[in-house]
Amino acid sequence: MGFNIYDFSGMTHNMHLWFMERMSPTATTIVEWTVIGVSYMLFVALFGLFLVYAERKVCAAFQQRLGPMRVGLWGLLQTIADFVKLLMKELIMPKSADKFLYNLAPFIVMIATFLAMAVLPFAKGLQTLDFDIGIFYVTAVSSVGVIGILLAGWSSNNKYSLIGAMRSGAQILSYELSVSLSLVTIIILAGSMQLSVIVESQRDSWFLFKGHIPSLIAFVIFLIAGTAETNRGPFDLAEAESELTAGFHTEYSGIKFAFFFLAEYINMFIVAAMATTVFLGGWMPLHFGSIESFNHVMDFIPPLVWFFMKVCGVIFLIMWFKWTFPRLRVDQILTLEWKYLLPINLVNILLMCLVVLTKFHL
Amino acid sequence: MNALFQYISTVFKGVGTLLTGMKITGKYVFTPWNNVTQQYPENRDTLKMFDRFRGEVIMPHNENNEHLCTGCGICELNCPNGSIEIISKMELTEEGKKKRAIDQHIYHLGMCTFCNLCIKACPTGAIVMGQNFEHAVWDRTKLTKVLNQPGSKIAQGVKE
Amino acid sequence: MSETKEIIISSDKIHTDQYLVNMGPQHPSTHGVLRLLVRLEGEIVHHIQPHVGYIHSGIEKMCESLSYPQVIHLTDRMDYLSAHMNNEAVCLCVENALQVEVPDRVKYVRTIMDELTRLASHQLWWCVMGMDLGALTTFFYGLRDREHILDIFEETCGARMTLNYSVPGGVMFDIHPNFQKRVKAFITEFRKKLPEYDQLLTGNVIFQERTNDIGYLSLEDAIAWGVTGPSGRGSGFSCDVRKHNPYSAYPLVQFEEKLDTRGDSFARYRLRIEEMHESLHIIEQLIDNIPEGDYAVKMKGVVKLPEGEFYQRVESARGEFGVYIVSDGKKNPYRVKFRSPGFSNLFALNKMAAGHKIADLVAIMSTLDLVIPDIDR
Amino acid sequence: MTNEELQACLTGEFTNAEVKIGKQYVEILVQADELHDAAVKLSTLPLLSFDYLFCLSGVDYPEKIQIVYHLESTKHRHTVVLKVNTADRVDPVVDTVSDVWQTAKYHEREVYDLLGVKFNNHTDLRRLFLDDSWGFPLRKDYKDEVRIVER
Repeated sequence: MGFNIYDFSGMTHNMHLWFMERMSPTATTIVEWTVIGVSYMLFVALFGLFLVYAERKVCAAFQQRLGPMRVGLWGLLQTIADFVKLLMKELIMPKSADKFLYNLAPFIVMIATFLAMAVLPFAKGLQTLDFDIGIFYVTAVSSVGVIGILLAGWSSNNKYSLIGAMRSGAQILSYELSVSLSLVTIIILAGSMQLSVIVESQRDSWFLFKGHIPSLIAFVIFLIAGTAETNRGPFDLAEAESELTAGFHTEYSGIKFAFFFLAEYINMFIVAAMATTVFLGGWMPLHFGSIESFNHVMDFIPPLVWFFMKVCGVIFLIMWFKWTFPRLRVDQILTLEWKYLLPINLVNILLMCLVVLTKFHL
Repeated sequence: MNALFQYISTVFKGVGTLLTGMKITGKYVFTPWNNVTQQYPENRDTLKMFDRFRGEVIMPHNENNEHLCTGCGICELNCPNGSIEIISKMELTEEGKKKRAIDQHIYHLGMCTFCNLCIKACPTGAIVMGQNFEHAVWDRTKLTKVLNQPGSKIAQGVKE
Repeated sequence: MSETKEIIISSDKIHTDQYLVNMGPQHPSTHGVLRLLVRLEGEIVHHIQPHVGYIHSGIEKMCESLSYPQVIHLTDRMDYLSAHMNNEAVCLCVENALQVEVPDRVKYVRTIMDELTRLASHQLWWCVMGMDLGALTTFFYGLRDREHILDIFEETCGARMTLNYSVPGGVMFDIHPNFQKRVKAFITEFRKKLPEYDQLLTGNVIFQERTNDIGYLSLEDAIAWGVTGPSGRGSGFSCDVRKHNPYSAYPLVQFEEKLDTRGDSFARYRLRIEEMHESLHIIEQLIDNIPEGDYAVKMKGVVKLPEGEFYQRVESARGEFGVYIVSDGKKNPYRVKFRSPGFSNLFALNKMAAGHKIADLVAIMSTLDLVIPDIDR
Repeated sequence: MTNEELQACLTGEFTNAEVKIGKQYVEILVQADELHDAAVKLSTLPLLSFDYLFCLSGVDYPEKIQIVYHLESTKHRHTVVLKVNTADRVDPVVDTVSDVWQTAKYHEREVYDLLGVKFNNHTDLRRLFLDDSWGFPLRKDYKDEVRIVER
């Protein structure tokens, strides 16, 4: 089928042709949907497990501990064991909960993450949907998840959950703005919202370097706001353990809890992947202008590896934030957004426009 | 203009303090050989408690199955929680005199607070604190121990 | 504070209801089985009613049927983080009643142990404070350093927390031969680690925002509510028993009673950090000069106090700890009352936290450094 | 003030009270009906200004229940022990001092809980540690066959 680790577009095209030869167009579409859906689910499950394991190990390293060491070699099977445990646990429903919404909430959160993942370019040709409004789409669907969190908090009929959900709502709605605006900065630079185009235009140099200081500021703001959007520390007000026990998912158990848990980690992956795609050149290898030999060595590393290396780097950074900083208070989190990130962002967009107008970036 | 200056300096100062914090945690994350975790059941062989560690009350016996306990009951009196019970018996000495001796030195580990008062009070040094700290058992009746071994007797020359 | 007021005004127009939330008895930040009945309006705390007694163990009643040496081991279990100060309080009370003069060595050893206990307690407080504010890593750094002190305790006293080291007339054992070496090694080590505490948490802009001007307690309120220890000194209440009613070797050492008049969470936090420096300073003065001599005076087998009432105050890690013994001349006390610092400190919480947000309530509670068995006894 | 000065001063101020120097502190025993006035006087007189109540305990004696207030002045750094006896041991009643020293509010609740002393005018006199069905455990005649094991 023409498997090429550097370019998947040929392979996917051939697969499509192969199906078309044997089936009707409708059947082909259905089969392709199924294949893509199953592979995404597998990816979410496996990468989610990996992230949970990684977080525990990284957090342990920050705290001078070893982390899970008992189940499997270096505790590698720990998260799988935990997942099995969560699967087998009883699903407890609070007596006075709103049953329909209570059951619906985890799925909404999960669906939002799946939707956002659809446009991520993993490697050349390995992208399910290549919209010309890719970035817009991601910012739009990633904020759907907050509905799930609000529903979860409200339907649990628990005061802690409700406070957590309300905090989460206020927080995500505000930080959505910063995420979008910092992405706008790069859209100005790239001239397109299509993710594949954005990646392609970083062939010679990443936008982080290309856009000079404005894109560096945009990157930092994107990281902060992205961390806030994923409800992770230091912005984990929604599930602030020391204040609200577990926040919006206090009343959830078993696999429904696992959904929230997994969604949080996959959201972190999405933020990291967006940061990678938009600022760090996506699956493009690291190139330095004139050092040909170095660039050749870098080209040799497959794009998938590049992509995941960068993603893991960003995720490590996000974890570093979480395991260093104390949590912000709810009014401070809004102060940070409206008094600091937003004005800086707006000024930054102006700066970026100047950079683009003077063709400083070329 | 002054306000703008202040604003910018607030931002930079804030970011600076955050980076200082990240430097500290970063220092530790990249030096994993400084980790402090001890892998407990695996390090049993090398794990040594301090010699004064108060793990449980034990009554040492010598190779002839002899101990130093006279059965005087001072430890029982000194115990604040009633975790020691002395059952004494009357024995005939070689001279034909009746003498009190220990029959059973019962020790309820489950009630013990390891306060060391019994050890301190013991006039003959018959009981000491042991180093064992793995006391978990499945059945709480196993926490009640008889400290003098069956068939043991008091060592020669120990007086009350 | 200004934001707080605005929200209250606007919600008056909307007619929102206040609601009650039970924080505890099982709650991650109450550090034990404390229950706070909090009346909230949105996120704003309006009133806090602490409910205590979930771990009430009747220690005062139990003491009435125990002899004086036996009473001491129960005091370990009240404020388990300042176990040695509690032990010492009872011992000093008994010694004063019997007019026993303990050897200088005992005074030195007791004082060093006091300060080590205070350090261990403040380290645990620091890491829990960080954890309550969401910085979980501080928890492990604090415990890591505390472990060294617990090792010193274990080597000399045989236990890590429930020391039961002081006995009437002296201490249970002489100090271990390694004691001085270990303590000095710890001081050198910890002097390097303390600046890290500041860099990681104290200076952090988020932490500053979370604690500055939060949980204000005025000097008058601190005195009226009997808030002592670093919490009281944070409001400018000069209440250090070590200074005002010195005992053991405290008259012999140079140290400062740190005061802060700001009365907010950060003042209480800063004072505890500074107390750690002071404790290191006190230990440094004593550790090389421990006089030779007996580690205990010979006491009678049965300790009997003369008829009368005896009171002893010591400075525990949380504040002023007092023992009030009423004796009728028998070997058991007629009545023992423990004045625990946490009890008075807790009930000033409403004064401090009303009007702030839930997150601040947690932070304020952390700066009070509550130990629940100390409150409930 | 030294204990002797304090004793002289207190004897002058409190005519109905019994003032003596105890083993450590000056002790002043007031009549139950004069307790509140005495407390106000102790805390407000500039020469005395006992503003810090550091210990409040109840002691069950065979005939009476005695409430003991340990007071300190943060200004003058002198200490006094204020005592009051209840008239009745079975149903003891004294006035509250929680309006003078706020911390007494909860200390009095503790005494009420453990010794059954009722404090007049107390704003919130409920049991503190135990639930309502308990007796008063710190009384000497308290019997609990289940929880107290006599040896």
